[in-house]
Amino acid sequence: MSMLNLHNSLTTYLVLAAILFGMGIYGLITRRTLVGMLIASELILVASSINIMAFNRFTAPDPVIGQIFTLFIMAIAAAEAAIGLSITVAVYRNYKTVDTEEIVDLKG
Amino acid sequence: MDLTIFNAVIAVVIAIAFAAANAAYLVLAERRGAGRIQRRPGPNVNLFGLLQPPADGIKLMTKQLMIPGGADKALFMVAPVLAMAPAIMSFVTIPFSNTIVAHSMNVGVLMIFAFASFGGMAILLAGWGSRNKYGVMAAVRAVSQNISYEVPMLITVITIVMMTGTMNLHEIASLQSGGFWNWNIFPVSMSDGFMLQPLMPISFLIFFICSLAETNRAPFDLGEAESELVAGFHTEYGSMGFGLFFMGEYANIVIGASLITILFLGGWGCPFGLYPGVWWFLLKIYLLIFSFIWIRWTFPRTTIYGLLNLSWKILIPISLFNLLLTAGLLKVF
Amino acid sequence: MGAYFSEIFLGLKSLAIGLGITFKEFFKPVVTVPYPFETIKMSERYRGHIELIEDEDGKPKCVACGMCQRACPSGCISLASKSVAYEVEVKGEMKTKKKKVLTKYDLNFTTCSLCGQCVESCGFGAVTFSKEYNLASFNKEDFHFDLLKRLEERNS
Amino acid sequence: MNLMDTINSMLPSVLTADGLAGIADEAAGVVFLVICAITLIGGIIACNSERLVRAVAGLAVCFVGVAAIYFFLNSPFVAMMQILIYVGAVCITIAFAIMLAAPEDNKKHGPAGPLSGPLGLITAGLVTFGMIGLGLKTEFIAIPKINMGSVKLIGVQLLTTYSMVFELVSIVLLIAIIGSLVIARHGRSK
Amino acid sequence: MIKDTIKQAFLDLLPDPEPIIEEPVVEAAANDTAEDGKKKKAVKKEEPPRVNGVLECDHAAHGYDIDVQLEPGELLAAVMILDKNDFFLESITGVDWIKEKQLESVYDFSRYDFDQCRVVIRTRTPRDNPNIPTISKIYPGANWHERETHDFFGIKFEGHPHLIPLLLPEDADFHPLLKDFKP
Amino acid sequence: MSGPIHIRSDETFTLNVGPQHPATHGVLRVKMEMDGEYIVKAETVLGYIHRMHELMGENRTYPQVLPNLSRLDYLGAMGYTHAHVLAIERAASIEVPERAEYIRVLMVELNRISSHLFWFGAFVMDLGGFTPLMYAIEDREHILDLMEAVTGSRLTYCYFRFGGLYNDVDDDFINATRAVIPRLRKSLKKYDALVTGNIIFRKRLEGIGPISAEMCRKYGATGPVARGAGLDFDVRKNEPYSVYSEFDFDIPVYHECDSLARYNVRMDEMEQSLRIIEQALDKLPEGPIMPKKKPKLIKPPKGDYYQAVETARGSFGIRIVSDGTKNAYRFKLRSPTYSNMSLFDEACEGMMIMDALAMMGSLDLVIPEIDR
Repeated sequence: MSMLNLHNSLTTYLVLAAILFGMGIYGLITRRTLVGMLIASELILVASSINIMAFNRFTAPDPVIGQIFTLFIMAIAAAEAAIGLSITVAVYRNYKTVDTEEIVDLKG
Repeated sequence: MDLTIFNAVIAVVIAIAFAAANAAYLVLAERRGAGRIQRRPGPNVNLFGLLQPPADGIKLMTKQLMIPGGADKALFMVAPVLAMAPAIMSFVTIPFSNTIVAHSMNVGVLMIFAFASFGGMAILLAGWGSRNKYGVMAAVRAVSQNISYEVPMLITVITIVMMTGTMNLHEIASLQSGGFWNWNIFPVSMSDGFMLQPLMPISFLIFFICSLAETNRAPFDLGEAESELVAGFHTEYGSMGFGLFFMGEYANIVIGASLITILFLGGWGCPFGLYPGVWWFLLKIYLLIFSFIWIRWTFPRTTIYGLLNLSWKILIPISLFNLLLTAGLLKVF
Repeated sequence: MGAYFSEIFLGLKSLAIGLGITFKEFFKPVVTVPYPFETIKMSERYRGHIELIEDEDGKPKCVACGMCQRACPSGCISLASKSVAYEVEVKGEMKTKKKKVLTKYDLNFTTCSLCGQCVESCGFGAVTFSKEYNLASFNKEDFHFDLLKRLEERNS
Repeated sequence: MNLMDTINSMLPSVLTADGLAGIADEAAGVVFLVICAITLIGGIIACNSERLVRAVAGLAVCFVGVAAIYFFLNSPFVAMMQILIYVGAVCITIAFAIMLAAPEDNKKHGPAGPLSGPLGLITAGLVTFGMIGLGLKTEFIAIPKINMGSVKLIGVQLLTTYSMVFELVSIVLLIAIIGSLVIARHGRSK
Repeated sequence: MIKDTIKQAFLDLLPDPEPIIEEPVVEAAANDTAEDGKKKKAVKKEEPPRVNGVLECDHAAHGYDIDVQLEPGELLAAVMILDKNDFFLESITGVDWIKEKQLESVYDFSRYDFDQCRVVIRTRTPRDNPNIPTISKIYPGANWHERETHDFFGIKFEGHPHLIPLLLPEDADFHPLLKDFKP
Repeated sequence: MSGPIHIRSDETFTLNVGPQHPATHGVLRVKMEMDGEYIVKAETVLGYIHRMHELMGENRTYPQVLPNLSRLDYLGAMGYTHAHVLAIERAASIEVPERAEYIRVLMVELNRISSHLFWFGAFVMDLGGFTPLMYAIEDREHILDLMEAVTGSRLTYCYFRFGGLYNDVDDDFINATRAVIPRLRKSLKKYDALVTGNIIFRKRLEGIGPISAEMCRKYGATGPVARGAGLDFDVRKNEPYSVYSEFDFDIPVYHECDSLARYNVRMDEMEQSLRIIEQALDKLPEGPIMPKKKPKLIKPPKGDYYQAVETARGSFGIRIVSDGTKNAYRFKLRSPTYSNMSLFDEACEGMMIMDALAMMGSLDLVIPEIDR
């Protein structure tokens, strides 16, 4: 398979999604702020969305289902972002930091 | 649709050229219009001021790009491009006439909104990246304004989509061909059968107000409120960085006017059903742009809370009711 | 609820009135003067910088008494004179008399506040206001006027 | 809508309608590679940048790339929603939160601790390679399509077959709005 | 008439009613009618500094109605009287009496009423140690006026919350309106 | 949008509004402690164009100071020179011919209108509307033409003299002034429709920047600021000077205490000034414009003299402490905007920045006059 025909193969998308997922995991582990972790988790969600869309395109009989599923993921991600960020802001208000380690320290 | 790479490149180049030319000469038109309203001639030296925009462009391009100390250089440089690029991309799906359209998309309306929402990101990055308190305040204002006006705008667009049954801009415009009585703004009829929609003028008004706000035009130009926030999010930008923001702003105005024309005013159709063509489209958008300029030079600026109140307390409830009633009327007729 | 809608309605109406006013102004003639191409004539009493007045011979009327110098609040006038002996016929015989002749009359226009105290204080009507207002320069020295030279230039 | 239309609809970029052959297809491949690169670079900036605002900018770039990938995957509607929701809403919300919660940006927000970097790298690498291996090894069986997956069908199915889920999602969104308001409300009380 | 009320209040306030001797009044009256010839005499004569007390002045001649001179210690009480009677603070300024080695601080008060009454309060301090209590607690508007007076004369207003140069540069240590100021 | 706001001090940042800022109309600096868009604390920093006019007044003879006074407030210069000549006339007991008094009043009122017109334009520009400024400038230009024809200068007049005027007005001026009055009335109606009725404008000013009567008194605010707070105070009426007692005019007073009230006061004041001008033109007596007997050298007798006048911005006072020489011993200028501005620090606490700047505009600041 030539490099230029990659976009017609399912595996390409799966690999891409896997790499994004890995980045998300890496970010989630290494980030020390709540906002940074949230960014990383958005990456993970996007990676799974790509997976779903790829299967939807290449294997599923009804290509509507995958799209609907992705739309739901988006809605949930938006809700998650809103809630996560409001928690972040609330944490910052109370502890004056969003650094996860410092928050743990403050709790004793 | 035979779009080869060559065609595509030409389409993009034409879009950029169109945006740039529009930006340059709309500045001139704005200054002339403002001058006339204020009873002075405006720039009128050298061919009625026609050489003013190239002179401005050369001035902007030859200036040194200053990056303020402590600014986030990468974001500072990227933000103007981010402001300009989506505006140009949006031209791709706008049908100027039955044949002149770079690419007719099934989700054309959505695409324009998607790219418009990208503009908010650019403003935010510009304000934050230049590390200027005025810039940050203006960016926060401009973005909250963009977000809150996207909502009534999208809700209003849904009424159009319900009526026409498509999100393709080309199809929406085609459906209104024939004469002004077929236009979406007028309630009486559509080309495919009789239809009574007395609420469409309200939709038009809401959409018009929202597009003023979305393009950061006065009286909603809080992002660059020069009497409070100096120049808002582009306080620190000089030379071509400023030029790109400027071009992006005017490209957005053209897109806003085009969208209103296509959605409500029959696109390229002649008001009387004769000789449809791109000139009608251009005439309509420039009339709309004139009204933008006219409004800008007439009204004072709103406050940020007045603006948000207008959106959340007036426009969104009314547009929601409008949506419900329109849906009901669609069922009835 | 009624107030809500009436506010919307009245607001829209007031906006429409404003738009009508600016639209009317749009078609009125311009009121400005394209300045460098066209200049306006200043009124008779316009107070520009000062200028010396000549007598019938083309010489300055000024007798170098220095009143203007003393009256000036900003000290922007500096003049110098020398005594010149001249002969005059008094009762049929020639007499030599001394007379102060103006040799220098400089106006430092950078500090002048155009108050007119010098013109008012002059008992001989030797200084007046010019009508000049097109004064702009990149060079500060251009505003140190040598009024005597200007007078000569005017005469020649 | 078939694949060709989809590829056609992928920005003005590149393609002829008779698409899959010749120069046009190669061009699509090039564009795809560019888009993949953009997505991955965006992702790297997002998870690795020291300044959070840059991370958000990277995230936005990554999302735009993902939207373009959705074009290749035959669903322009989802691609547009991706930009509209992720870039237009989520990224901006995160950027707002950064401005609200981390005003001192001289403080770096990079990786925590000396060990967490390698540790995270190892974990992420293991997960990634495992998944890539799984993806490469498995044989996926393609079942013939029964429809084109157009926007109209999405709408119809959303309001018929999946109406329950649709309602639930709207309830979740409502709860999220109320919840975030309640959590973040305390502050400036007027 | 507010004028009489205020005058009476000041007369009550100032502990020593003696200062209302006729001499200053005569001097003021002499000023009113002063002609060119008389003025020379007035200049020649070395007048003693004014004694503390209340003067009623001719508004047409001086522009104010009541002129009070008092000790710095009595200032706050006097200002409180004016505050009670709805006066507003017009300005505060200083005068440098270098011959008498004194700094005078002058307070102008006026009323929004049609019952017009301008009151001048003046108080003198020695030039080498000028200390006057602040009235910015009673009239917050005095804040700037006192800072300005401090700028120009170096009068220290005790208790002033923020006595740093207002009109002069922040690091100014000179007082330009003192008569011995050399730029 | 006002009311008590609980703000934590650790979330604030400092915003420097000025010295170069479009809303400050000059070089004024306000250090604002901000919490988001809200102002927690403000501190005004003055003195960027301080020129020590008071010291100049002590070093120069009385006539020499005269041009300085019009440099205080470049928009309403006439009123300031009026205060000076009145003070010296009071001190040196100079009689002024009646014609001169009338012409003075005429000029001062014309200047008041031109000042208010410019303020109107600049104020609306502060709120983001640029066009009214141009209309206002055009109308103001007609007044400036009138004044130039008489005084010889357009902005910083030096027209009044001790005891009279520099030169007389002629019939052309009187006719031209009569022609300008209906024109201005028409313009005022236009502004009313274009700006005052505008919903955006009203929404921006109603209830914004409240300054109560008590606050005015504590800070010594005068002029339209005080009249917008319901205080019936105008030096022209309360303490009539010159020939103001012979004119029939009203003091516009509004009780709302907000920015709109101050705006309305000034707009109404223009109308009242037009009335005064009409009456002055009708009553203008014939006669000389300078007194017959005037001392050659002005040497006021020893003593204190205070003269207050109502300028376009409020009560302006000059205190002259004379020691009998040709220079003043102490030359104190009490500028109205100085007092009006001093309440800004307190009044803007808890306001949003755009409201605070709207309020700053409604105070009608002229910075050279604050700094002197």
